[in-house]
Amino acid sequence: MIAVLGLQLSNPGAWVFLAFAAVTVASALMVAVSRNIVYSAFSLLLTFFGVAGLYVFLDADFLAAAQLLVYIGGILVLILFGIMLTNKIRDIHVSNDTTNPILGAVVAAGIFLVLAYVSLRCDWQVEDRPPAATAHEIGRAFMGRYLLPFEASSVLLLGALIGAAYLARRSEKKEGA
Amino acid sequence: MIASLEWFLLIGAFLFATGVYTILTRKNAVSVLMGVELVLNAANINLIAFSRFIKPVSSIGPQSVALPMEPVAASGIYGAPWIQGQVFAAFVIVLAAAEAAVALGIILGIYRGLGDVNVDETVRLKG
Amino acid sequence: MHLLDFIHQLLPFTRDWADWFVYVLMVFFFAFAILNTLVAPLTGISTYIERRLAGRAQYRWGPNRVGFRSLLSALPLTRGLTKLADVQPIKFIGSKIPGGLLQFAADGLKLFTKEDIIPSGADSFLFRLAPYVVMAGSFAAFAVFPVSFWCSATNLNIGIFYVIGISSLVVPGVLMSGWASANKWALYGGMRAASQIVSYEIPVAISLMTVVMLTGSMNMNDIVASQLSGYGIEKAGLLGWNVFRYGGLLVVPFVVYFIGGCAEVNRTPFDLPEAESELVAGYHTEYSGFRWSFFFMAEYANMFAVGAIATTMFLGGPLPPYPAAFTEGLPMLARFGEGFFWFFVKSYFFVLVMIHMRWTLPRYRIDQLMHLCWKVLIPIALLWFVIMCGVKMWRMEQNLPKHPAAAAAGAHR
Amino acid sequence: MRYDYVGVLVFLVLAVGFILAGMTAQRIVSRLLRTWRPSASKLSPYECGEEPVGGTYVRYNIRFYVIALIFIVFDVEIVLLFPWARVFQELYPFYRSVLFWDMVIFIGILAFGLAYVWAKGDLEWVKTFRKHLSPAEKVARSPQKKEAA
Repeated sequence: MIAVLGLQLSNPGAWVFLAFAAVTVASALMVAVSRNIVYSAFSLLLTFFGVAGLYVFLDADFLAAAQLLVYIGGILVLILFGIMLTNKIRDIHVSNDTTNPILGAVVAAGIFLVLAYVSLRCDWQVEDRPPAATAHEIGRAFMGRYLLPFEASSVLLLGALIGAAYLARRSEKKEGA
Repeated sequence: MIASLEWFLLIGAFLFATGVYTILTRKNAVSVLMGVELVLNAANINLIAFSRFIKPVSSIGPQSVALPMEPVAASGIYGAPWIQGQVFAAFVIVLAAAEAAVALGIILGIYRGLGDVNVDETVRLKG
Repeated sequence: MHLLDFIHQLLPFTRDWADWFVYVLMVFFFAFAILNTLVAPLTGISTYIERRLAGRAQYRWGPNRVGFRSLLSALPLTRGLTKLADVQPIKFIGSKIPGGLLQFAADGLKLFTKEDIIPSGADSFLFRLAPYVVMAGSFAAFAVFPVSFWCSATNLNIGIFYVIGISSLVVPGVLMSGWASANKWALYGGMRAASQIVSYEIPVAISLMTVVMLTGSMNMNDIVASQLSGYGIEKAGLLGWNVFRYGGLLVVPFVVYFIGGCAEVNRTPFDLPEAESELVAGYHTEYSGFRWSFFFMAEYANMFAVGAIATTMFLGGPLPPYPAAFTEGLPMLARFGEGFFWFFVKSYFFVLVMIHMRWTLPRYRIDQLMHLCWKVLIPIALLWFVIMCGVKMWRMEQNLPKHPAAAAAGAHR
Repeated sequence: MRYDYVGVLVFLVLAVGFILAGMTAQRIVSRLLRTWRPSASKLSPYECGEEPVGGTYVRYNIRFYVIALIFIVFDVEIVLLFPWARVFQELYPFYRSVLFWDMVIFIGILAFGLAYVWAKGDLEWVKTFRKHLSPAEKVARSPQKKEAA
């Protein structure tokens, strides 16, 4: 049995996992380096989708669907709207300039290496657990210990709603309808 | 389990690094926001992976407070201990949405004020 | 019943194979069957029905009479054979084919053989990619529909939430096609479609959440099972369906859901993204031939999906209107067929309603559209959610024993 | 449970494979049956036969954006309320009406937000500014000023 870092390649699920991991990693890289901002945004779609797939591998099915709903159906659409609203007509094709790519790459690589070193060298106390349904456990946690954060998040959302609406209204006024 | 914890941590670390790279190098404010989303996703992967793999040290229910329905607390109405990471990830999603809404509102304001969304040139606070 | 058990019962020799292999194979067949018996032919049947209805509604009789000759003339190769259609025996056979039926075949042939144009200004990669995203988003929702009694391709715990989540893939797909087309109307149509779909997602999700709250489960099979009984009757038939339970209070979320669902699939009266008088054909203006037909298929699949969700959540899914006890003795395959029949009939009823609506109602203006969503449907859906929570609370209060410790011992599963 | 998601994967693969197979078959069959003569006018953007005027990526109405900003807040609200809806029946014997009021407070706070944007006119598609403008701003936005700008 071939096993790479605990990944049993005789198991067909492992290949599906590798495919999702590859999609996530490749599209995240594309977000970072693409010269076209719209390509960056649509790569972000693949990243979010791949991450949702990884959540399923982690038995977090509710959060996987939430990821699709909020990130792809909400944040990504908002980002796309933002791109199409704020970019000038002439530079839509090559519009994603970078500054100091080498310095940035060095910093990013350093961060990655440190994190990778820590995660590979640390002796994690891993527990083997059978997969279980998560949605009602999340609900119980919301109503139990996390009741205050649950209610506070509605206040946060209210703030975000009022703030975003205010900012948009201000700039709309400036534009002159 | 198909993949071990290290796999998810490595993917998370990679997403985090690409996110940081995007934030550091991009000029366009919307691109910077995309980098932030990558970082938040990396954090979420880590939270959920730890929640899935690591043995929880403390139970989720209040142990010190005696509630009138104490026998019930043991039966799991507070949610299983291993769910904590996922609950945190859910709050991260909430936070990400709120952050994206406000950030894009601000970007729109910058665009209206300066006619551009280049973060290098946004040096004035007054639009 | 899990699909795997069903397969083992149906084909006993598969019991010895590795379970995952059987499972993948069978789900593959199941999905293939759904794709080929529901999505693709439904598009054809719906086109046929829609054309006939449209012809009647508009006194435009052409599509009702098209026959053999036009089919032959659809292809360059067979065009020379059109003279053959006038030869007496062939003409006789041709005239026996019901009117308009061959229009559908001619349409299919035309789409299949049409020149595939990608405009020179278009972003060719995203232009090709967009149909995949849209199709994946609308087709993957079919995975959890209970097409018969306790039989769906996969039995997900988060069933309905998964449907809401995966169908949001459609939105970036639509934006992608609009942007990649490099056409003003396509881009504008994509924008309109995206903002319309996301806006109407909220009332739809809230009204579906009402049902989840009443049932206490997101699993679509559980939701169907909960509709077996109602008003204290086991196997109540029609009375157990969610719209008829709770004194008919759920009619309001049902109507909100259906209006929102119509808006989400961009059908008239909510077809602003493809309003032909304003925006040529919306986000798929530049698509032609077979590539265009995938958008078309996705639209009809979405229409059926809206009907299927309405059926499952509010109208008992595959449950028949008569008490289920009537047919319990039947062999398993007959039971499967019965469930599928009721599921299909109820779901397709909604598709027919949507087709009729298209030829009955005028189009909304975009400000009216947003007004309807944000100022009418969302407040009603939220209010009704709270009301139904109150109703549920009142009913649970009546069924509870008075002592909390006893409640804990009795109610916990 | 992971087993169940194999079905989802199959559906996704099949949806993609269906288009791939369809496009391949179409390419092969139609190569035999039809001509393929792209020309400049065929490949130009479709604008009902007119010559395209201006660039494609025109600025569109900002209202789309505002609607999306408001939408995302309610989207998250749905994600948070679904687990609540899932456990309402299960937990009711333990928490009683507290559970109900938790939800009412949560929805109430967001309903206040909806009422706020409604009152401020952010949900209007065609917006009239007259209500919320100060006299000085009204002068600034008078037609003469607009033309000068």
